Amino acid sequence: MEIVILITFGLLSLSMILIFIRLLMGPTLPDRVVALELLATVIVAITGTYAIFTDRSSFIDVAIVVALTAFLAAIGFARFLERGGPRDD
Amino acid sequence: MMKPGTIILYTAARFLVPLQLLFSVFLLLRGHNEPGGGFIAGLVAAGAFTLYLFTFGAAVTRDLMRVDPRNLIGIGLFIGMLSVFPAVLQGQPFLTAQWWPIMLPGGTEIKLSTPLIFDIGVYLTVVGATMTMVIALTEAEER
Amino acid sequence: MIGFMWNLLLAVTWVVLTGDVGGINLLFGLFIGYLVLGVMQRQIPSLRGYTRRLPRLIKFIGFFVKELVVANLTVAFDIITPVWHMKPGVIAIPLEAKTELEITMVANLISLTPGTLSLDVSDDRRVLFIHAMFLDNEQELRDSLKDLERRVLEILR
Amino acid sequence: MIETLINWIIAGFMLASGIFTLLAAIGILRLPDLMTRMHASTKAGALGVALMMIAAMLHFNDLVVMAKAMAVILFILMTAPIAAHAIGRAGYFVGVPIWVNTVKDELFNRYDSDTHRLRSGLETEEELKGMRASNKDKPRIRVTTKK
Amino acid sequence: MQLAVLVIYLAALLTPWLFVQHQHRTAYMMALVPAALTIWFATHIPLIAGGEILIHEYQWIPGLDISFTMVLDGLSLMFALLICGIGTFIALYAGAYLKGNPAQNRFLVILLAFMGSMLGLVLADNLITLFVFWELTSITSYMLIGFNHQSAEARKAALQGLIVTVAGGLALLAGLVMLAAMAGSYSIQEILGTSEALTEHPLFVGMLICLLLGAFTKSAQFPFHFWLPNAMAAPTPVSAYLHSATMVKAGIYLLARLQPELGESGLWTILLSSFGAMTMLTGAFMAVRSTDLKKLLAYSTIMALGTLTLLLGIGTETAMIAFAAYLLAHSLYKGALFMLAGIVDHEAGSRDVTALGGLRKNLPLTATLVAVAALSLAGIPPLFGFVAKELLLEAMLGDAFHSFIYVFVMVASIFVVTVASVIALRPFFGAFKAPKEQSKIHEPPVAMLVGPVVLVLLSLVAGIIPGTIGQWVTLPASNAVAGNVVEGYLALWHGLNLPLLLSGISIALGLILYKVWDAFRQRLTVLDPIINRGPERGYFWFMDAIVWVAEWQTRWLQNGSMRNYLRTIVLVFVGLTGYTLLTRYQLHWNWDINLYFHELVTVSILVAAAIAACITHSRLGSVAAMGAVGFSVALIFILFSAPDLGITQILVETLTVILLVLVLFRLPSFSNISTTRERIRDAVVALLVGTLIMCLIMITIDVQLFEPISAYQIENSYTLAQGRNIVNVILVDFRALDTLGEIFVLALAAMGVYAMIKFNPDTAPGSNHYAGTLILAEKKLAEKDIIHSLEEIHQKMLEDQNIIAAGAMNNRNAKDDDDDDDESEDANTSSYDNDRPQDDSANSANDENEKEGKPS
Amino acid sequence: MEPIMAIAVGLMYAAAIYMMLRRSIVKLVIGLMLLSNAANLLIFTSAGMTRGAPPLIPEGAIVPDGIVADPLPQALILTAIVIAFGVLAFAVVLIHRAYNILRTDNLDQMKDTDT
Amino acid sequence: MSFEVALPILIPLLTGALCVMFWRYNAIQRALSLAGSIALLGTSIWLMVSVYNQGHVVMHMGNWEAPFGITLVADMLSAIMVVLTGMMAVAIAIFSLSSASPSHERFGYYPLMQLLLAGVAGSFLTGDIFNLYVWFEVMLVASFALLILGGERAQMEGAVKYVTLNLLSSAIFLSAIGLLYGLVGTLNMADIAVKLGQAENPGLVDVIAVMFLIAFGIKAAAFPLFFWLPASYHTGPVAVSALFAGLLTKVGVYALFRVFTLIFNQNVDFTHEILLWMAGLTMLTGVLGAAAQFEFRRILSFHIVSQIGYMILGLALFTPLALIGGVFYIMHHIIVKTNLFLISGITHRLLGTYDLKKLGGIYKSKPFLSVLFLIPALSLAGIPPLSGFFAKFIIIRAGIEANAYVITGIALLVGLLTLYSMIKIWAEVFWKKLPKGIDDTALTEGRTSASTVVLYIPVVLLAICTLFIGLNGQPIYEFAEYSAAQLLNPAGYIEAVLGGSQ
Ligand code: NA
Ligand code: NA
Repeated sequence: MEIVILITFGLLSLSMILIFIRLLMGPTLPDRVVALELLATVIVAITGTYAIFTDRSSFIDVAIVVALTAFLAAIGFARFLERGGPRDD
Repeated sequence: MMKPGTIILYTAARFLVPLQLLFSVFLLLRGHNEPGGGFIAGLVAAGAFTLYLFTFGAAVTRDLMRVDPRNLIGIGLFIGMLSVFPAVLQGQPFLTAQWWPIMLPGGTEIKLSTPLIFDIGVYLTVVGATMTMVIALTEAEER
Repeated sequence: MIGFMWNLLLAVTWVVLTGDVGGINLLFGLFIGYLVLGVMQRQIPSLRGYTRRLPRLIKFIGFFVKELVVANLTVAFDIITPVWHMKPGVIAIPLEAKTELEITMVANLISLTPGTLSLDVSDDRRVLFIHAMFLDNEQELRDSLKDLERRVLEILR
Repeated sequence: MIETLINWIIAGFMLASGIFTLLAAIGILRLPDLMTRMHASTKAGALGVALMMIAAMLHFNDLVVMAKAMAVILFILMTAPIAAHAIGRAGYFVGVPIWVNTVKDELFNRYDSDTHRLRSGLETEEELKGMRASNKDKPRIRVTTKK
Repeated sequence: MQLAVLVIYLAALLTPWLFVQHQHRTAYMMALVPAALTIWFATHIPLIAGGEILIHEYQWIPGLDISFTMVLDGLSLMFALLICGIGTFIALYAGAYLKGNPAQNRFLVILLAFMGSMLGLVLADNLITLFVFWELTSITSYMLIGFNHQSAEARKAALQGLIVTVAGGLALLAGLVMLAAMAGSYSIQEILGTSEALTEHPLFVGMLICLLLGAFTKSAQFPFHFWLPNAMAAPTPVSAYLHSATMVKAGIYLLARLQPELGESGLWTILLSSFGAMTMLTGAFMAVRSTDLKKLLAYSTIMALGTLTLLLGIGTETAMIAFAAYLLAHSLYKGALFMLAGIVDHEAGSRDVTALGGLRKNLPLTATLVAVAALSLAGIPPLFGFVAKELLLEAMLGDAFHSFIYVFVMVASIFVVTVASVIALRPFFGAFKAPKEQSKIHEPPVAMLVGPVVLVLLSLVAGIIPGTIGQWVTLPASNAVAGNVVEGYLALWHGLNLPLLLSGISIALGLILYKVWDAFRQRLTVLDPIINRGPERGYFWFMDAIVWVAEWQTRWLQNGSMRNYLRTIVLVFVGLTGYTLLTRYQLHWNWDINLYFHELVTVSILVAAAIAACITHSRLGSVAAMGAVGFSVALIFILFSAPDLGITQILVETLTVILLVLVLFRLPSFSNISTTRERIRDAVVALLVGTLIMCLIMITIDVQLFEPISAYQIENSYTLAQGRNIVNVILVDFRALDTLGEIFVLALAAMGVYAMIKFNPDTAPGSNHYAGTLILAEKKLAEKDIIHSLEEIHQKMLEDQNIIAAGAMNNRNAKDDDDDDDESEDANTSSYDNDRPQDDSANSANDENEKEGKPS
Repeated sequence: MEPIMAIAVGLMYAAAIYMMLRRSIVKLVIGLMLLSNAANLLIFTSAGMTRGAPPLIPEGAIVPDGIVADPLPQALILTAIVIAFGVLAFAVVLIHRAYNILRTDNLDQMKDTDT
Repeated sequence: MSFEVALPILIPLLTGALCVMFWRYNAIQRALSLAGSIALLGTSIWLMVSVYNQGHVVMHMGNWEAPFGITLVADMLSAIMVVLTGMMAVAIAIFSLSSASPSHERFGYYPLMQLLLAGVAGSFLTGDIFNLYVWFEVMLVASFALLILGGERAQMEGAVKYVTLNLLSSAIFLSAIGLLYGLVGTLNMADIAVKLGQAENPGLVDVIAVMFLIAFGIKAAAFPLFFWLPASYHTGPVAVSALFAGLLTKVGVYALFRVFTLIFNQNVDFTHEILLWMAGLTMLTGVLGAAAQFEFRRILSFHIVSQIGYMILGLALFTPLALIGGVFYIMHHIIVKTNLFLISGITHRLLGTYDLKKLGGIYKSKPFLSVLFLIPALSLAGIPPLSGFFAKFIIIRAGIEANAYVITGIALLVGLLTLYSMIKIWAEVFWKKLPKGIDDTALTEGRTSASTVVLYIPVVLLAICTLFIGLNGQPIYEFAEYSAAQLLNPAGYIEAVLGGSQ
């Protein structure tokens, strides 16, 4: 079981790295925002894995909050774009 | 406010905001025992109102909140302060937690306590403070 | 909605009556309430069709999960293969959904289905613009989306 | 026995979750433009989380945890498309470049970048007239997409 | 005696009220106070002359050994009599002199305050109390010199006097503290009473120099004499009182007071003699080349002060007798002369002797008085000045060293005779010469004449009966200065001896010099360049240096560049902490690394995101990277058992990003203007901080000295605080006070933000002015420094991406005007100028210019 | 883990200081944000890091089972996060206002009150 | 139960909270602010009396015994500081009745002021190092908000620097707390003192001591960390400047006194040597900075820096007399400096500027104001018999008795330069003729308006305090002596806080 968990962690970590590369690369602001959004999603997944790993269900609570609120940043950025803020990407 | 016509966001906000608010109250009430508490709950609620703000604009959000967020700050701080003093009646130092178990009909016991009052104060202050800032900024921009 | 409220009310009554506040008991109360409502629904107009929606919902979830997995695999295949097979584009889908809730549900579910992404709804709410990854066979895609919409509306109406 | 089986199932869900998430990550890195990247992120990401939460449900085998995990799934499924919608829309309208091999753009000719209105194409003449009247000469930049 | 001082201060406080009703007559009423005190002190003469010492004890701050005890002995009595006696006449004089001047009441207040301070100074037994009064005389003197405060010249002179005397005063304070530390007491009586030999003490030299600096500056000894002539900017009563009779003698008083204790030391003798002689000579020389009556008198005062110091330096019993006599003589004739000079000035309209002449017809009494006083100044019998001068010359005839100085004394004596002749003869004899018409010049009111008359008479009487005066007044003072009963007496006639001969020679030579005075002065102009380079230049150099250093320091340190401030502080932090770490701690740590891949990835992303936030050229890219930083931090919290922290971090991060996005809407994009060198320099500074912090953490994780107190909280969280989330229990119960403060922080921040956004000085005009906010003039930036408007930046960006064709903006601008309120539709344009919030209207004018100036 | 964190936190401090030394006020604020994050992590690290043992008392128990992470630094960091949030929100709006009023984002042009 | 130790914090907090609640009603806020300030002064005096009788007054907040919860402790130093806070609160509250404009009031002037006081009082009374951080932040954010109130250009520029450099200080402070906790696992200062006393790594303790030194040095505006102060203090509303000038930097000084007498007293020859250098350079650079200025409040601001040097010098010399001097200096300086700023406010009211070159003629028209200026100004310059002289005298005496001649010499020189600055103000603002073209209607009009009279009340009261300390220094000296004795004997503090539990 532990090995599976570690593999999962590995996969998720790899995902984080790739997402992060996109975050850095851009090239446009929406690209970065999408990457950030996905990063939050991966964190939810990692939190879930971690809850299983440590057998502590309280970490699921963290996942709930992330799932419920992390997208706000994306909405904020979208709003910024739509209001026509200067994009220097 | 978003561009008019984004009914997807409108509807989503109308659904999500009550959900988030409900969840924030949940986080508030059980914070003493599980992850959560007044601050986290307050931020979640503030997030909810911010979503509403982004979707419908400042005026509508003010209407939704009913209380001016600046008043909310004052009320929150005041409630927070209220939890400081009851201990004095017992001759204990300030901030000593007071617990008042209340028996509900049916045998359930609800514990009202100064830490809970304090947490509620924290909650309201956080909501008030965050929304004061965000709404003010948005209004400055909307004008 | 009213149906669900009734169901919940019955469940809570059940909980109070039995005096056991556990989660299992609540679920059981919901179940019993559901059964009771199944009996009562013919008599009360506002409850009509309530119990029928549950099987539909379950069926829909099954359908949706299948779609989700299958389509995901399609996208996944394209992502991991070096050459792009996709033919992306933005298409307009006429909407049958009328209310805000319906439109939003449809749009969101379309977004969740791989290969399609709701971009916007026209100002008069008659057309949904979606970005699709695979426009090889446009008509087939339109049909499947209409099918999805139909299923959603079935649950909601 | 059953426990082992459940453990295998959990393991399967977890691995699947990891793989789907990784796919989303590869997708977001590899795919050529914003729209297609959002395809990858929204679905695969949501699916990854959902699978993981199912694994957690099975693992903890506890009603409260199940409810929480369900809530996570629900929230992710609700918020992901909304965020995608908002970003996608905004990205499209501010003219984020679109992949050269895009075959079709039905939105482009429906979108009046002068009036900033999105027509369905099904309006009657009267409606169109009314629209124009209400929005005459709004100054806007015409955004042309780079192909 | 405390009461005596207090009464004067009370009188000063009452003056403004009395003045409302009695105007200049208040001065006459006030003169009664010192007059009464003079009488009161005079009643003590027999007692003191009998060798008694009167001590009135009074506590002040016993913890600091400061007492208000006052002592009356021969020295202080003589001073007290002078202060109160001359003070009486000065008050009368001032009443008439400043009649009609609306500021007369203020003058009287300060004058009386000065009088009280001076009296306190000479009576105080405690070193610190003495110093208190010492400084008070400096301050009151400042106020008096600057009485004509609207003249820049007066202000400058006042400042000079103040700076010099206070600077000396501070040295004096140090000296007094050292003296007290050495002698073990702050009481002068006790210090004088101890048998301890202070000269052996290692601090002795330092102390002595400090004390002398104080005394020399106050008493205008060379090279600090320059302030005194400038102080003549003060009204004449002030010059007469402070700068001849009393205040300048404070330094002399102090030296005399300490003479019994310190006079033994060879250093004392050498320093006092040489500086005294130098001062004497300088004063005499400068006097002889002056033409202004008050300057003449001022320089001759310097000469007298030098003489007194010289006498103290000589330190023999004869010198002590001479000291007291000379001091009394000088006070009497100099006070009179100053008042008379004031009369001349007041009546004839000038103080320049070369501009005056033949006044004796209009001012016969004045002329007579001046003549008599000048005789005393010149040391001509039978005036008291002669007695004092004889004693002085006699005292000089001690040893070889003093014989050398004798030459100085002779030169000074000759010059003084010349000066006295100039004062007595020039304005009054010869052809009439004055700025005013002859008919308008007449004798002054009685009040102004009372003082000179009495003082001149006293000079005369004392000269005639020097023995009596000596017995009752000066010899007790000499006893006090010597510290024992001196053998000697005062007499007009000491027989034919060397002093008398020398006296005669000096008078003769002085008169000859008077004959050729004008030519002599002409010759002396050759020396002007040297004189101009005198010590006063040092003062100006010092003052300029302060301002120069101050400005240099401000340019260098407080130069307005926040980045410099930051860099300095950071470097100090690194330097000091790093130095401590390296020198006082043996660095050692173990690289016991135990971690999972996902943890490593998380940390790496954290660091990479932080670095990316730094190096990205895009603002929003930076913000997005900050988002990644926040999420990584949250993940670290989650992975290391802090779910509450994880949640909070994510929420806060989200809201922060939202705030940033809301705000960045308005801010310009990054411009890349740092040079590579700057960047490298800053990077090095930053890395130093990073390394330091890393070392610090490495050390603390390796060293855990004690069990954390949280063990108690973990144990009792549920049992005592009824909560299972220990972190929350700590927040709302164990450490609720922290949380209470924290919500107030949040509330305060929100209030601040609200005020910043909504409060706008333009919508509430005048409100800031009312509140006293510093309002700078609107700043005009150089054209090249103006950050171009956001729309330009935006357009440029769009152009770079070939999204819009260049020039599209112009069309837009043309149509901008009839934009209605539906701004929110603005999706892909930034019509910045139009939908800017109202509170920016402060700058709208600016923008208009900017827009107009832009080619379209 | 802690040594790696030490390096990471050190680098974050470096990044923060570097950003604060830039001319742009936006970068300044970003530097401040990095700094507050870094300080929180410093507390977290130097108090010792524990895996998988959140300081929660399970239902039914009166003390946590086994060793749990030190809750006190967590409470401190939570407080610090909130305070930093307030302060940084203020700072963010401050630079916004400062820019609006001064028309520059360049720190080197804000020297009027000093000279 | 010793409520008096918590009330000076809770009263302004409550007043502040109520003011926020009634933010729409200026009159209520005004009344609340005045009442709260008077109550603060009252309780602080109560506290002082208790401390005088009991030595230390302690309250374990939340009834958690000493190292586990947060303990509030008052020794004489704290009590003195709190009383001064109360005095300043009343003075500023009265001054504000006339000086605060309705728009400032509407935007939180009073609650910000009250919460600033709460932060200050909290810093003085807490016995917990992290709680000290929290109160610092309360104070800091309140001061941020007060500083920008008005939204002028100068305020924004000043605030950017003030905020940034203070946040840097907070970050260093917080880092030091984190490291300290990692080292000893406790936050209660008495407990820290006990445990560091047993620590085997004195070098490490020094490192952390230096970090605290720098963090507090920034707050206290010591050399070379003071830049934020002269850049910002003169930009805000004048009553705010006055309060800042009196109290804020003293909190940093207080923290230095507290930490370097209670906690870091093992390696005095190292830590206090650094303090000594810091003190000397602070005095010198501050006073030289002022010499170059021609703006009323900026001169005063630079002098704050310079005088901070004297206070730190008292700590650095670390003899009983020196500590007495430091405490005495703090007492004197708070009163005097606040008063000078208030007077600058009155002159601003009269002539509408702070620029010395544009001011003038006040001595002629307003002799009473001139006297009111001279009292604190000369006191600041250390002219006897005003409070500043005794403060300076004690320090100089301590310096000489400790054979620290160079630093004493600097202290004396700085005294001279301080006088120079004060005289510069006097000559330019009061003596000089009013320059042409300056509107002098407010200056020359015969009767003083009621609102201006209100401005005079606190100035007169503070001047009386200055005179009182000068003319009757013994009781004040005894307070300082009492507190110095306590500071030099940390065992008493530790015993009072930890009781039998150590
Ligand atoms: Na908290
Ligand atoms: Na440790």
